[in-house]
Amino acid sequence: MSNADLILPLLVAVPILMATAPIALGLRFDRTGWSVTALTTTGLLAATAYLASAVYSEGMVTHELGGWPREFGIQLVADEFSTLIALLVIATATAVLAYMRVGGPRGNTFYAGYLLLTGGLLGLSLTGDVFNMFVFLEIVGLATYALIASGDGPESAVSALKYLILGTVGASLYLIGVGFIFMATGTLNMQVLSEIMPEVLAQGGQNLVLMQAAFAFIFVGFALKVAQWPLHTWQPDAYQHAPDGVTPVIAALVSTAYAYALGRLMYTVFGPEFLTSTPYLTEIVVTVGCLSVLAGSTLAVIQTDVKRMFAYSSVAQFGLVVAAFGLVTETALIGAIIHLIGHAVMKAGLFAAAGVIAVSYGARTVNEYAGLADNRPFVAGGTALLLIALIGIPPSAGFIGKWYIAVGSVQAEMWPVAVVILLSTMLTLAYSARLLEKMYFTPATPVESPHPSAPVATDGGHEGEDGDDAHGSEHSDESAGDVGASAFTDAGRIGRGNPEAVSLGMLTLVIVAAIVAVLLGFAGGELYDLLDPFATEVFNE
Amino acid sequence: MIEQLRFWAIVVLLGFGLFFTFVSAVGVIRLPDIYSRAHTASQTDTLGAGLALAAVALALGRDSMAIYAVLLLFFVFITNPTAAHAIARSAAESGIVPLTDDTEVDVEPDPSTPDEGDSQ
Amino acid sequence: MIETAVAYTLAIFILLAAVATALFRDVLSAIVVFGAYSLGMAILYTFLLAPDVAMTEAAIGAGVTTILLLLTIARTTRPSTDRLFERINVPAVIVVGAFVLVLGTLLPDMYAVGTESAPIWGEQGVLTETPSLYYIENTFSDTGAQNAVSAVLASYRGFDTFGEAVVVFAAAIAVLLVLKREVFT
Amino acid sequence: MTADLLNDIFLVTAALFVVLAIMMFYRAVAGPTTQDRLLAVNVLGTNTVVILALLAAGLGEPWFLDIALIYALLNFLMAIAISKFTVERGGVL
Amino acid sequence: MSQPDSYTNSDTYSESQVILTSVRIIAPFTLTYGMFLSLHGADTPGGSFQGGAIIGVTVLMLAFAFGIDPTRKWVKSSFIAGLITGGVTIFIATGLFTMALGGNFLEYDAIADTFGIAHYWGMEAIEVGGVALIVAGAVMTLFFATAAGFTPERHGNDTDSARSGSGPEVGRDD
Amino acid sequence: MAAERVLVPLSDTVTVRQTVGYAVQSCPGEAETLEFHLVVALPHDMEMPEGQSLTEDAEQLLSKAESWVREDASSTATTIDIETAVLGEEEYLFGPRDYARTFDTYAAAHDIDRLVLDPEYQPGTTAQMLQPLERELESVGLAYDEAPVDRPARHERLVSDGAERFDKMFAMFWISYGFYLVLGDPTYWFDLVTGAAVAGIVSVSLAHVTFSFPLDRLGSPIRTLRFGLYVPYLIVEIVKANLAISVVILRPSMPIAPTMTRVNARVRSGLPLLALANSITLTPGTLTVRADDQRLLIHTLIPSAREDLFEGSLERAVRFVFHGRKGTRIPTPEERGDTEIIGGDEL
Amino acid sequence: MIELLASRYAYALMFVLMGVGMYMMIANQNLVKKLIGVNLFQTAIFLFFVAVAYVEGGSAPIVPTEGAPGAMASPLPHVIVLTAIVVGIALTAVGLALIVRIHSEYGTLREDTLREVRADE
Repeated sequence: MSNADLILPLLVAVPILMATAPIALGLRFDRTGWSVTALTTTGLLAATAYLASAVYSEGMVTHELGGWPREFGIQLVADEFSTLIALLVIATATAVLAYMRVGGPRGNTFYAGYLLLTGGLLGLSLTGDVFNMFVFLEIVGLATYALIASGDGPESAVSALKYLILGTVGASLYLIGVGFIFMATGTLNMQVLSEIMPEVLAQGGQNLVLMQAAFAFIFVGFALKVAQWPLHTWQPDAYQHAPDGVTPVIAALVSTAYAYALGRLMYTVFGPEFLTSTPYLTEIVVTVGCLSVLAGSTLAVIQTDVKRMFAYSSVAQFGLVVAAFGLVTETALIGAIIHLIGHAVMKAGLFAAAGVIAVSYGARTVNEYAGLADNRPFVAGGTALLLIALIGIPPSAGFIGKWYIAVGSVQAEMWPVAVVILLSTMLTLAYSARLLEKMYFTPATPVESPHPSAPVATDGGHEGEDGDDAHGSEHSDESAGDVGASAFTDAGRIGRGNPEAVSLGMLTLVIVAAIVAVLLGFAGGELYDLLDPFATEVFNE
Repeated sequence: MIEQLRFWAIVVLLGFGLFFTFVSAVGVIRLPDIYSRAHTASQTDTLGAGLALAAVALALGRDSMAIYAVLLLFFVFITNPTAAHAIARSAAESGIVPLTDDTEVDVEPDPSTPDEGDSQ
Repeated sequence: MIETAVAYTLAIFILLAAVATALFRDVLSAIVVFGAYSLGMAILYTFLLAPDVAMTEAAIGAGVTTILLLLTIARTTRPSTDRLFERINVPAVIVVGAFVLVLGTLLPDMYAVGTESAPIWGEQGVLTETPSLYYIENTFSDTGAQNAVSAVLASYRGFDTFGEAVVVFAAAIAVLLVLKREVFT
Repeated sequence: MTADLLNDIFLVTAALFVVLAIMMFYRAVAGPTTQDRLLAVNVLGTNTVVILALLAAGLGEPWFLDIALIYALLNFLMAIAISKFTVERGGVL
Repeated sequence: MSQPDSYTNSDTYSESQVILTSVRIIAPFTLTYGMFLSLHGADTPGGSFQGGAIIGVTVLMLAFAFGIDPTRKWVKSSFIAGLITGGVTIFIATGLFTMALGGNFLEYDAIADTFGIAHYWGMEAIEVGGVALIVAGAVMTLFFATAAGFTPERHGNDTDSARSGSGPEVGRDD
Repeated sequence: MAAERVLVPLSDTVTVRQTVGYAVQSCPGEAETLEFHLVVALPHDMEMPEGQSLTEDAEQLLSKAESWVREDASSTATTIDIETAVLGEEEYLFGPRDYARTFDTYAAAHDIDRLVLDPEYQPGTTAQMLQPLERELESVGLAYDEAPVDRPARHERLVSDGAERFDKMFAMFWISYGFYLVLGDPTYWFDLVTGAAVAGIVSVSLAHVTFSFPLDRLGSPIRTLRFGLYVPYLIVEIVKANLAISVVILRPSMPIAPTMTRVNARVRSGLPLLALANSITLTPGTLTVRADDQRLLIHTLIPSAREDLFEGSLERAVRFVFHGRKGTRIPTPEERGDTEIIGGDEL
Repeated sequence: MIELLASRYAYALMFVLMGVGMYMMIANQNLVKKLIGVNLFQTAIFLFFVAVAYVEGGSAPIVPTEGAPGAMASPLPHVIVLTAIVVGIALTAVGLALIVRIHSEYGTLREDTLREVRADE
C-alpha cells in the first residue's frame, strides 16, 4: 500500500479533468454529461474506498505536491476524519446521479459544474494548507451558486445571488483569518501550525492575540458558510429554489464540507489547548450553536413548504455540530463527526424524497402531502423512515450522533447543551410529526395543486408558499374553492402529479438513503472506533 | 560633465511635466463644460505625461528598460487623444450641448445639463 | 520619509475614491470612480513592492472588472436620478463604525508595516526557517526562475495555481449555467 | 550622490503627481455628467502611468514600467467602453 | 470604405472612424504584449494570468470597436471551448505526467531527472499552456455570455410559445 | 398643464421594461400629477382553456409594471397615479384594428393625451404587430410615441477582404516580432523563437483586422519615413499651443471662447483621418468631437486655435505624410469654404 | 496613537476600506453596487496581505542571478493575493451574470423593489 498517497491528487484532479469532457464532447454530441459523470464518480468511489482501506489500516496518508517539503509546498492529507468526509462526498455524489438521470437538470455545462463541485469538495476535505482551503472553498462556492441558479424559476437566481454575496463575505472573513495566522506564525501548513501552536501558547503576547483574532474571523466566516443563526438567511432560499436534483447534493455535502473545514481548523490548527485556554471561546461557540439549534428548529416548525422546512432543520442540525465542536471533548468531537455524516445521508434522502414527491404527487407544501401514504407508499415509507431517523429515535443515524454529543456535554459539564439537544429533539418531533400525520392519517383532499400540468423536476417551485408566515393553508383552501372539484378524478386516488416521471433510480435513492440512515445507527460503535485514533491524536498532542 | 547635464535635463523635464500636469488639473477643475475640459485632459496632460516619461527614459539611460519608457510615450500619445475623442463624442451622442459663448467666462457656471439621464 | 509621504497621499486618495464609490447614487458614476479606486490601489501595491499584484490589479481592474460591470449596466437599466449621492444610512454607519472600531483595537498588536522583525521573517515568532526566507534564498537554485513570485506560484505552490485555474474555469461554466447558454460565445 | 538625489527627486515628483491626482479627483466626484467623471478618471489613468514610471525610476525597480505599460494599453479601453455605453441602450454594442 | 451620405441619420449609431482605427493599431500590440507577458513570467513581474487577461481583453477591445456580433462570429465558440478545455487538460496532464514518471503531482524535477529538461520548463508548461489559455478563454466567455444576456423562457411551455420566435430581441441566443 | 395622462399598453416582451422606463422619463416635469394607465389587452381567445392563465399573467405583468413605474419615478417630485386595467375581456380583439379602437375608446374615456408604444408590442398574436397597429392608431387619430428601446447600429466589418493576404501578414509579422524583441532581449534564443511563434499567431489572427486597406509595397515604407518627419513638427506645434493654452487657463479671468466648428477635411478615411483627427485633438485648443468621414466636428477653446485650424497647416502636413509633397498644394480650408462655425445645439 | 497609525497605516486603511465595503453591502439597495461593495471588501484584504509582505527599504521579490539577495518583500503573500484576486473576479463575474438574469426576470435592480415584486407573485 505504499502508493496510496498517489490517489490523493488524483481524487482532486480527475473530476476536474473530466469536467472538461462534457464541454469538449458537447461540441459534437448532445447528451454526454450524465454518462461521463457517472463513470467518473464511480471510478473515484472505488479509488476512495481503496484509500480508505489504507488509511484505516495503516494511519494517515499524505502527499507532498510538487515534491516540496510540507513547510514550503502544499500537502494533501488523508487522515481518519478527512477520508470519511471524502468517502461521504463521493458516495453521495454518485448516488444522487441516480436521481438526476431522469429528474435532474440536464445539459453539458450542468454536469461540468457538478463535476467541479465534486472535485472542489474532495479538495476541500483533503487539503492540508489553510490558504489552499480558501481556494477550494471558493471553487465549491462558485459551483454551488451555479448549480442553484441552474433552476428555471426566477427565484433561483435571486437566492443564488444572496448566497453568493453572503458566501463571499464568509470566505473573505476566512481569508482575513488566514492573513492573521500568517502574520503571527509565517506559515500556512496545518500540520506545522498544529505543531507550533503549543509554543505560541506558551509564548503568549502579541502572536497569541493575533491568533485569537484569526480564530474570531475564521469562526464568523464559517458561521456564515455553515448557516448559523442569525447568519443563516441565505440557506432556506437557496435550498428551496435550487432544482430538485441539486438540493440533495448541496444540502448533504456543501454545508457538511464547510462544517468539516471548521472542525479541521478548530482541532488541527488551533488545537484543544488553544480552544480551552482562550477565555469565553468555548462558551461563545457553544452559544452560537445552541441558538442555531433552537432558532432553526422553531422556524422549521412554522414552515409550510417542505423543502424550506428541511432547510431550517439543517440550520438546527449544523448548530448541534458547531455546539459539539465547542464542547472540546473527545466524545463530543466524534459525536459531531458522526452527526455530520448521518445528517448528510438523511438530508440527501429527504430532499430527494421531496423532489420525487413534487414530481409524482405534485406536492410541495405540508398540506399537499395529505394522503401520500395511500397513493405513493414507497416514497412515503422512505420519507417516514428518514424523518424518524432525523428525530433521533434509536437505532438511527440521528440518534447515535446526538447521543455522543450529549455524553460529551456531560463530560464537559456543559449541561445546557444536553437540554438543548432534548429540546431540539422535541421540536424535530413536532415538525416531523406534522408531516407524518399528513402523510399517513389525513385523507387526500380534493385539492387542485397549484402546479396544474405536472411540473418538470427542474422547476424551482417558486410558486409554493415562500414566506415564513402561516398563510399556506389559507392559500390552498382558496385555490380549492376557486377551482372546485374539477380535478377530482377517482374516489381514493388523486390524479395529480405524474408518477411516470419518477424513475427507478430516483426511488432507489430515497430507499437506500433511508436504509443507510438506519444502518448507520447500528454502525455507530464501529464509526466511533474508526475515528478514535484521530480524536486521540488531537487531544493528546 | 555629461552626468551633470543629464541631471539637470531630467530635473527640467520633470519640472515641465509637473507644470503641464498642474495646468491640466486646473483646467479640468476650472473649465466650464465637458468639451472644454476634454481639451486640457487630452492635450496638456499628454504633454505633461510625455515630459515626465522622457525624464524617466533619460534617467534609466543605459538600462534596457529605458525602451519601455519610450514605448509608454508612444502608447500614451496614441491612446490619449483617442480616449478624449471618444469621451467628447459620447457627450455629443448623449446630447450634451456645448457652451458656445463668445463672451468670456470667468466664473464657473452651472452646467446646463445636470445629468444626461434627463437629456433625452 | 519621502516614501511615507507618497504612501500617505496615496492612502488618502484611495480612501476618497472608496467613499465616493460607496455614496454615488448613479451606478455608472460609481463604476467610473471605482476604476479610479483601482488605479490608486495598483499604485499602492506597486509602492509596497508587489509588482505582480499591481499588474494583476491593472489587468483586472482596468480591463475585466470594469468592462463586466459596464456590460451589466448596459444589459440592465440605469435609474435616472436627480440626487448625486445616496442618503447616508445612519444605522448602517453605526454598525459599520462599531465594526471598524473593534477591528481598530487590533492595531497595536499587529506588526508595523515593513518591519523585518516579524514572525514571517523568523523573528519574534516560533518558526525560524520560515517559507518567506526559504523562497528568497532558494528560488533561483531550486527552480531557475528569478521572479520568486512566479516560482512560488508555479512550483512551490503549484496546487494553488491549479485551484486558481479551476476557479476561472468554474466561473466560465457558472456564467454559462446561470444564463442558460450552451455555447461559449 | 547625484543618484540618490535623483531618486529622491523622482519620489517627490511622484508624490506631487499623487496630489494632482487628488485634485483631479474633485472632477470625478463633482461630475456633473458621467462623461466628466470618465474624463477625470481617464486623466487619472494617464497620471497613474506617469506615477508608476516615476516610482520605477525612484525606487530603482525598472520592472514597474511593465505595469505602466499595461495601463497605457488598457486605459483607453475604459474610455471607449463607457463612451459607447453612455450613448444609448445596448443595441450599439 | 466611404459611406453614403445618409450616414449621419440620427437613428443609426455608427462607429467612430477614429476609435476604430486606433483599435486597429493598438490591437496587435496588446496581443503581442499579452503573449509576451505569459511567456516571461519566470524572470520579470507578470505572468500567465496577467498575460491571459490581456489576450482576452484584446478581443474585448475589438468587440467594442467593431460591435459584439461581428466579433462573436469572428471568434468561434468551439475555439473558446478549445482554449478552456485545452488549458485545463494541459495543466492536469502536466501533473499526471510527472506522476507517471514517478514523481509527485506537479513535481517538475521528475521531468528533469528523466528527460534532462530544466525544472524551469515545467513551470512554463503550466503557466503558458495551462493558466494563460484558461484565463484568455474565460475572459472572452464571461464577456460574450454577459453581453448576450438572459432570455427568460416565459411561462414554461404551456402558453403561446410562438411569441419568443419573432422580433429582433435584444439578447437572443444565436 | 395640471396633469398628464399617459397610456401604456403592455405585453410580455423583452423590451417592456425599457418601454415603461421611457414612459416615465419622457414625461415633462412641469405637470403636477402624472397619471399612468397601464393596460393589458387580451387577445380574443378567452374561451380557450388557457384563458384563465392569460388573465393571471396579465395581472402579474401589471403589478410588476406598477412597481417599475414607482421605482423609476421615485426621484421625481410630482405625484404619480397609476391605473391598471385589463382590456378586451368583454370584446373580441382579433387584429390591429380592434386594438387601436379599444385603446382609443379607453383613451377617450380617461382623457388621455398620449400613448407610449412598445416597439415589440405583441399581445398574444404571432405576427408582428407594430406597423399595422401604428397605421391603425393613425387612422383612429390617437397620438402615440414609440419608445426608443434599442438603437440600430451600423458596424464596420471586422475582417477586411482577403486581397493581398501575404503582404498584410508579412507586415504584421514583422511589426509584432519587432515589438516582441524590443520588449524582450533580442540576443536570447528563447525570445527569438517564441517571438517568431507569437508574431505568427498575431499575424494570422489580426493581419486582416489591422490592415483594412490594401498595402502598397513601395508606398507604405515611404509613408512611414515621411511620418517620421511629421512627428517632430507635430511636437513643436503641440508645445507651442500648450504654452498658449496654459497662459489662458492660469489667468484668473480665464478668457476662453468655446466654439463649435465644422471642417471638411480633404484626407482619406482610415489612417489618414485618424492621424489628422488625433493631431487636431493633440494640439491644444482644438478637439475632434465627431469624425464622420471627411466631416470633422471640432470644438475650439480659444480664437487663435480656431484660426490655426482654419489655416489648415495640420491637414497639409497629414497630406504630406500620405501623398507626398504634391499633396500639400491645396488651398486652406477657409479658402475652400469648407469651414463653418455652428451653434452648440447642432451636434 | 499617531505613531501607531503612522507605522500601521496600511492596516488602518484596510480596516476602513473593509468598513466602506461592508457599508455598501448593507446600505445600498442597488444590486450592482452591493457587488462593488463585495469587491471593495476584498481589495481591502489584498492590501492587508501585501502590507504584511512589505519590507521597508527592500526590493521587489525578484532575485538576482548572482550575489546574495538583500532585503526583499515576501513572495508568499503576493501569491496568495494573486490567487485571491482571480477568485474575486470570478465571483464578481458570476454575480453580475446573476444580476443580468434577475433583471430580465423581474425588471429591477433595486433590492427593495425586488422584494415587492417577489411578494406580489
